[in-house]
Amino acid sequence: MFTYIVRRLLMLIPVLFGVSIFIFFVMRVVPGDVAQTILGTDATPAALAQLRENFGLNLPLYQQYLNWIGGVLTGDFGESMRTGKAILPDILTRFKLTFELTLIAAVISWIISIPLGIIAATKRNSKTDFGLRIVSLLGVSVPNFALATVIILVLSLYFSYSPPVGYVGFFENPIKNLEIIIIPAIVLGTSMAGAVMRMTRSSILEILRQDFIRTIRAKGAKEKVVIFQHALKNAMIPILTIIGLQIGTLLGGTVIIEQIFSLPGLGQLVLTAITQRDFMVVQGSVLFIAFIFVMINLLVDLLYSYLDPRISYK
Amino acid sequence: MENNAILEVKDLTKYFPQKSGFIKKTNNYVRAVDGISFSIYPKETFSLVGESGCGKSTTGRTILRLQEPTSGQVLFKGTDLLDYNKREFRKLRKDLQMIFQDPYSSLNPRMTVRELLKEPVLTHRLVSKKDAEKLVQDIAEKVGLSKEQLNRHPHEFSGGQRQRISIARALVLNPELVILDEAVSALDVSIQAQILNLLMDLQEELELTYLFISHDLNVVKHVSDRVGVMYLGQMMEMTHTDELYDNPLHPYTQSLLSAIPSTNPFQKKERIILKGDVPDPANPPSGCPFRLRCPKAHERCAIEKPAYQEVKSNHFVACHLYDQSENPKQARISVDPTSAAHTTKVDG
Amino acid sequence: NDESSDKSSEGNSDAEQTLKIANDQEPAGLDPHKTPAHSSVRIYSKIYEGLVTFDQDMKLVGQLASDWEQPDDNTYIFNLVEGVNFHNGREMIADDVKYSFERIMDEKTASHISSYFSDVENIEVMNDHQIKFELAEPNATFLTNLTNSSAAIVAKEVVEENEDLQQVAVGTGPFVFEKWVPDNSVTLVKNEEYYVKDEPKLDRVEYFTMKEEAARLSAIRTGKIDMTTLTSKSAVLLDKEKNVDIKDYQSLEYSYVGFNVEKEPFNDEKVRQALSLATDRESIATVVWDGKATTTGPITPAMGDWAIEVEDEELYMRDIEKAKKLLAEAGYPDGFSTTITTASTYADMIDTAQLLQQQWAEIGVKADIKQIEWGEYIDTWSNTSADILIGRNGSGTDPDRAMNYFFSTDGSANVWNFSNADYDKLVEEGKRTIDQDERKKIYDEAQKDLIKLSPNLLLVSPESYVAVRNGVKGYTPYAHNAEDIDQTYKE
Amino acid sequence: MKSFFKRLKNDKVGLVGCIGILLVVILGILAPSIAPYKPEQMFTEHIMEGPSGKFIFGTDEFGRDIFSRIVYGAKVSLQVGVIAVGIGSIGGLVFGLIAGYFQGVVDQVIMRVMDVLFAFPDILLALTIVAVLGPSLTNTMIAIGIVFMPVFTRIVRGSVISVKENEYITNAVAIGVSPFAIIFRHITPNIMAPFIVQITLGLSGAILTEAALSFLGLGVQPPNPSWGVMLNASRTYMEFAPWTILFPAGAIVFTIFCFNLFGDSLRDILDPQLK
Amino acid sequence: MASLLEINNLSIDVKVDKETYNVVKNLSLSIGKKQKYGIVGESGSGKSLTSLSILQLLPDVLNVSEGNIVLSNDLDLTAMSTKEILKVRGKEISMIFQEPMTALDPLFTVEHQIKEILRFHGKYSKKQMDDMTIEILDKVGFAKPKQLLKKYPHQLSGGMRQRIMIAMALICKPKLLIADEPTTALDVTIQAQILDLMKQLTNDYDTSILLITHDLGVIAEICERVAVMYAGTLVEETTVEKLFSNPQHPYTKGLLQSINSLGEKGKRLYSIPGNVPSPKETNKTGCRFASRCPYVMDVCLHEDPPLFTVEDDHYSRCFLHREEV
Ligand SMILES: Nc1ncnc2c1ncn2[C@@H]1O[C@H](COP(=O)(O)OP(=O)(O)OP(=O)(O)O)[C@@H](O)[C@H]1O
Ligand SMILES: Nc1ncnc2c1ncn2[C@@H]1O[C@H](COP(=O)(O)OP(=O)(O)OP(=O)(O)O)[C@@H](O)[C@H]1O
Ligand SMILES: [Mg+2]
Ligand SMILES: [Mg+2]
Repeated sequence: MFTYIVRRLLMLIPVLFGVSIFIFFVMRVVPGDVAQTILGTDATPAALAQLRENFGLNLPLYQQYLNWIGGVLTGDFGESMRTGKAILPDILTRFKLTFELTLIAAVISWIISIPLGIIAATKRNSKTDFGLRIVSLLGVSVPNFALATVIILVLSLYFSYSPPVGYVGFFENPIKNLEIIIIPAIVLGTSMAGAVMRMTRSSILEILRQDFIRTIRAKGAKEKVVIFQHALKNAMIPILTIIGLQIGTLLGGTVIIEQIFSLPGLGQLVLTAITQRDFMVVQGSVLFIAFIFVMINLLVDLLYSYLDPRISYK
Repeated sequence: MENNAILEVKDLTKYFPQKSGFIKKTNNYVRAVDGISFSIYPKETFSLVGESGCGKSTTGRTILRLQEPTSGQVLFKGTDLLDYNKREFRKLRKDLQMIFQDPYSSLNPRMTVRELLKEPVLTHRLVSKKDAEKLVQDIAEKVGLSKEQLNRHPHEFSGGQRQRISIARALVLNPELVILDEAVSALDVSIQAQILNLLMDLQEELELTYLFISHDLNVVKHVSDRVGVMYLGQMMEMTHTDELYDNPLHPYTQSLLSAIPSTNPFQKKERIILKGDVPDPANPPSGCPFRLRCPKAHERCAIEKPAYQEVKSNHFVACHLYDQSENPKQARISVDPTSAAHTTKVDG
Repeated sequence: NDESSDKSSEGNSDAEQTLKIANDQEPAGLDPHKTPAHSSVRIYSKIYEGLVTFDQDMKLVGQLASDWEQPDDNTYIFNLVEGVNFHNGREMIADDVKYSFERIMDEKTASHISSYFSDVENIEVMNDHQIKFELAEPNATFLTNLTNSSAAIVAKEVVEENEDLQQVAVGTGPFVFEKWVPDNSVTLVKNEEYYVKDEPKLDRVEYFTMKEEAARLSAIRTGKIDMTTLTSKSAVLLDKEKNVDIKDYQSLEYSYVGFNVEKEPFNDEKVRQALSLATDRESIATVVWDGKATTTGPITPAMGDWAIEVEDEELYMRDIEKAKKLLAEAGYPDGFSTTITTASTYADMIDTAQLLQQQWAEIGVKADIKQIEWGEYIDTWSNTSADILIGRNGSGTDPDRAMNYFFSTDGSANVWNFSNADYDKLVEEGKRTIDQDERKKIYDEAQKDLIKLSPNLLLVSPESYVAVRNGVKGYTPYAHNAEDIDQTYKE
Repeated sequence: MKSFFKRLKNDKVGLVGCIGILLVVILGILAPSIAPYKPEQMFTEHIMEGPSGKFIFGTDEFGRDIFSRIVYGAKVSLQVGVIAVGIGSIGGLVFGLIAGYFQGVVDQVIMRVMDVLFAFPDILLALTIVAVLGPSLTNTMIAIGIVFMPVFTRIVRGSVISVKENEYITNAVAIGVSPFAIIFRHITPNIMAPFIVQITLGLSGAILTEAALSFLGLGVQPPNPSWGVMLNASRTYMEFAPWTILFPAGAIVFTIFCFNLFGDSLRDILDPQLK
Repeated sequence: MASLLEINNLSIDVKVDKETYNVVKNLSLSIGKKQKYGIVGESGSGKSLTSLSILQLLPDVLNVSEGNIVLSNDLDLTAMSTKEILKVRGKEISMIFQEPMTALDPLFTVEHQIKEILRFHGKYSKKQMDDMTIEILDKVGFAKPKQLLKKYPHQLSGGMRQRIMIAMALICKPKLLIADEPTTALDVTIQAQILDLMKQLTNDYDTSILLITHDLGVIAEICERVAVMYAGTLVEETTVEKLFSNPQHPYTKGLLQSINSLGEKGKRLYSIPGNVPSPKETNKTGCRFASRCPYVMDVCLHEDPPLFTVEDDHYSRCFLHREEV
């Protein structure tokens, strides 16, 4: 197992290397010109050319790549072409927010979805089940931007409330920070919950008819124990997969929610950088996000084997 | 005789890494099969008996490379099975079949019996798709499954019925060698009789060879030509069936035979109830694996592992009691007269 | 600290005056010489100052220059205000002015406004508080160009220390840069040593980036912010709100349809005119801008006298028959098929495109709409790779920009392949004519010419809206300086 | 197959879902005859009017009939959903099965490639694909499909890993069944439950992603309607013209709901133990 | 002997494709205190289902359509609420299942699965639980129980799993132990050990045993009374001695003949001709064994045979006895 982890971590090297090459060339394939985007309509061709030169965009591609990756290897992700801000520190600060948002949203979604999924499974085809399925489907099929907008609207119109403006980090002012985070987290949480609930319901159903469940019942276990200890744990693998995916996606940034709630997260960074063709920022953040994904996936794989002793990695 | 064996197992071992903790570091190995050798000759039935957990199933699985062996050789008609590549071996599987111990988990819950039985036929292209149906119905009838049951799924059957499906699934291929892992243990006597008859008929008809893994010594006695007795991953005794039942040498075999339940409620017999349990195969005892439970154990058993040797013609045993090497110590040991075992004569 | 900021957020603290402004865009960077983005300008224009500026009536007044004289058409001598300090405490002197303009004109800087000062031949420091600019030719735009926020005076040592000014800002303006939380807020604090008496009134200004209109709307409603820009649609919603005032003003922007005039069929003037005739500008104003927009020529009405009346322009009066006739004359009696390209980022552009598609269909022009993402749009714009492009421009503060810059053959923003020798001559003359009345005549004519030539169809100029909480006083937006908060305070 | 329909007929819930889907499909196909107006037709005198006899779902900011736009939009949205999810799920199924079954190097390679794909901002991926293949709705759907692939792959692989541990897989190996057949005959049917759930989840995801990509000009081009685009465009009008958002949202929810009902009963029907 | 468990007129129905079949029909039997009661019968005859119905563990598609099951003369198990039956399960009555491979939760250690029962049915200190667990594992024949505790089911052999099951069933010293083929997966030495253990248990804790098996040897070994089932019906019921010495029902006779023919290599074994009837066939009236019965008569095809008392304490469901009685 230990060697497995080491090997997986070593796999990071080719993966990140692949990502770096991929993203580097993608940025060159997609049409668009960072200089023009920055300088707008007023710039002379000379100024544009100069700016491109300043960014090193006139160098041969391999050279550009080597310059960039060389920097990355020494921990220097470069600076944003547009704002001149150092990229890595910016990514890390934003990641803190994104991470917090993800975590809270995930917890909210689990609190909602896993119990509901279980209830739906145990009351299969009853009215309760049906009702819960509708609710979960609403969660899945109502786009979260619509939900977010409705919440903002209702809160401001009927409760004269809107979340505080101006982001503060958790360690600066935890209360204000939570006040800022909580509504977007709820929105994200509910939309995640739908998927987790459905997955929970279906895999619990699958487990509940296994033979060993009967053994546990025969031992005199309360339904609670049967469900929460045994069925849930056994059903956890597909649930975990979906949770891992959701968390992975969220950690990559949630553009729309961040935008609606004016949160300085990773998603905003990447989106702006893409539309502005801020090559360096896009490259840096994609590399970073890829790193996070690989780590999340590793974690999920390790959790698989932690949950299921039959799964072991060599 | 050696060279015309259909299956020759040489020094087969299978160790399972044993893991502990969250990091699951391999800290030890379960010696499920620990260097056993035997041969099976065409058209014979060779039985493996032994305590639960002694490695019978693992032996069977390793022979078929359902688990890769740790070391050793498995020669099928003179060629080492381990030399085949995966594709070739898949073809060969038609001739090497196995019936699994557990009929509950070994059938795909989402296939109907018909699909389950058709699958091997079509996989090995025995007959055309059209003719497959007939073949399936034939075999189903032979194992006692009715036609309408073919459309059912495994969970709708009782344990015995499922076992019959498993048997049909293996036999439909007309294999040369069949490994039957507790194939009839789950069956009631009447069906068991029916299946055993079927197995014997098929053996005759198709010249099958069986490796019969069982702990039902009555059945073993009935079907086998030769029997090997395993204990803790090792072969303890091996000989012809009659010889074994009439003249068991190894104390373990003796206790096994004494434990056969009789079907006559009026005649309760004395038996050797062994103390203790099969030792942990991850930490086998020193010397003889059986010594901790052996009524006849002595000092030497703890120090030295008994050699597996032919003490009589075609009668192999691994016990210091029958050591024929010129170790003078051994001579002093004879059958313990206080032992509850009856009818054990030791001839030298 | 927390307490005081919380209080001020409710707007009832006498101790500290904090104005919270929400904007829809994140600043791109703070270097005035390098960043034209409006989202940046509104911030750095509070930190930096230039030599001259406009007053509310669009009259030139001094800022860092107390006054100036013009010994001849090509020479300007500025006297600098004395006792002005940069935010780092050093006094601002003529050397800084020279340095700043040299930086702008230095190719290496790649400044977007370097072309504004291409006529400048020499800058000479007379003494610490006097500086002379010598131009190669007379240039009527010189002074107005100086009012551009990007023509800011920066401190050399700050540039040298930080390589550029994107992340730092040390100017002479009323507010001092405090911090920038990316994608969230920029905070400025009062320049205690500001040389203009009693200004600014506010202690702090916080700019929040709130891209989502709904979020800005909700924040202004609940008073979490004091001021924000809004679209006309949201502005209507706030009419009922007691605590919020809506301030509107005619913007300097206008929407347009640009043609690649080298490509068939748009190389034919008649086709372009036909399309102009088929265009219902009123309806665009109504549908896209809720009626809060006026039809415009190349110079928007917000530029006051410079703009001509366009209502009576022949090509602005919708006439399907005439349009068809023109098309037929151009050889397209049955119309033609084409593609309208527009940026997906801006709803108004897409809406405009959809309306035009319907309107033009009436003369047989079948247009597909192709919306593209912003980065690609900019690329398409600069490479003229679309046949028809829909967009929005700012007409600047001097008519030269609107006329010369976008449409003369060498105009650096003329991406339309448009070239007309007479027109070129006219706008060049306009640039070189110092006399204002003379100049107006020239531009009147040029505008009429341009409308006739129709390299672009100029559509409408929308109004802009600022929503302001009641307690905010001393704030009036006007087109060329919509965010002037020097006099603003909170009750 | 016959018993499949028979069982579907018995499963009321699934039947409702199935009928709902058919309804939407028919709506999409027969749009020209069902919709009272052309989707791009503007009634400039009727801008932003609420539901009425003339416009049963009201009108949008151009005075276009929302009902007609929803009817026409059905086709685009369904297309996007089905094609994108089709690509994503089939790709994911194949790669997930291979990765989960063979494990080892193959698994590592496939999963790491998926990690790379997954780590890629979907917008960027879509932009790239459109840049390479040219802009069109189909290419956008391909892009969405590729974006979805890693998700399906992970889910499938996760289930395969646990299904693989079953004795019946060993049994099939012993029979000599080829890995290919084991994967398709034994493993695939046993991982259908999470897979079908993910498909139904993916459908709504795809319809909404199309809207997000339209935002970048990568989806359906105006004035053609799709539900996602309608929803997105009307977001700002929520307060004073709620019908502009309510009906497209309703259409999406309805469709997804029907797909889900159908998916659930499909899963149950495929499960012999629930007969 | 006072009866501990009484099954009265039990019928179990299964619904397949909207049709209802009777898989157990009008089964009655009574198990006395400290009694060791055996059920033998053809595979698929409903033995397991009968045992499952005692603790309300039948799968959803199956349900008790008739009859009741009474514990200690006053507790109607079939009528109990879910909450009430929980107290019976594992404590009063415990169960060993037929399928050792899938009957254990694959994700929990042996230790957890055993101790769990203790937690369900009482308050024990950690130490007590440890001791009890070790003790019971020792009793079911594990030499080094400590090492077993941390193992997962997949690491154990079939027999080992079965013994874990037995240990779980015995740890609470139940009044009745239902053992569904408890030793099928075990080798004879362990089987002997287990059977020994069961006997010991009935002595030590007054536990009754309901043993389901097809191994008549096992029945002969430990049971006092025995019921023979065929295709969902009870065909013969009596003491073990009488059954073996004087089998009455043609099916029982066939069974006994089958075992007695075991032994000689190569010799064909006796097996009852024909096959177990399919549910469809059993749904008709008439004796369910009729299709395979060597003594079949007309009446057997048209009428359900009642249970005849053949001699004292010996019952058989066959029309052959009608004339005799
Ligand atoms: N996959 C595995 N991982 C670790 N240990 C295993 C594995 N499979 C079997 N073992 C161990 O190997 C030993 C032999 O097991 P095997 O199943 O071969 O026994 P057996 O002789 O067939 O027993 P039984 O008669 O109970 O089926 C046991 O100790 C078991 O715990
Ligand atoms: N879930 C089910 N659905 C339909 N029929 C079932 C189901 N479970 C069992 N049956 C049927 O009920 C009958 C009795 O099954 P049961 O498991 O009680 O047999 P058994 O006597 O225990 O047999 P064995 O000795 O083989 O275990 C069988 O014919 C079987 O096919
Ligand atoms: Mg085994
Ligand atoms: Mg059974």
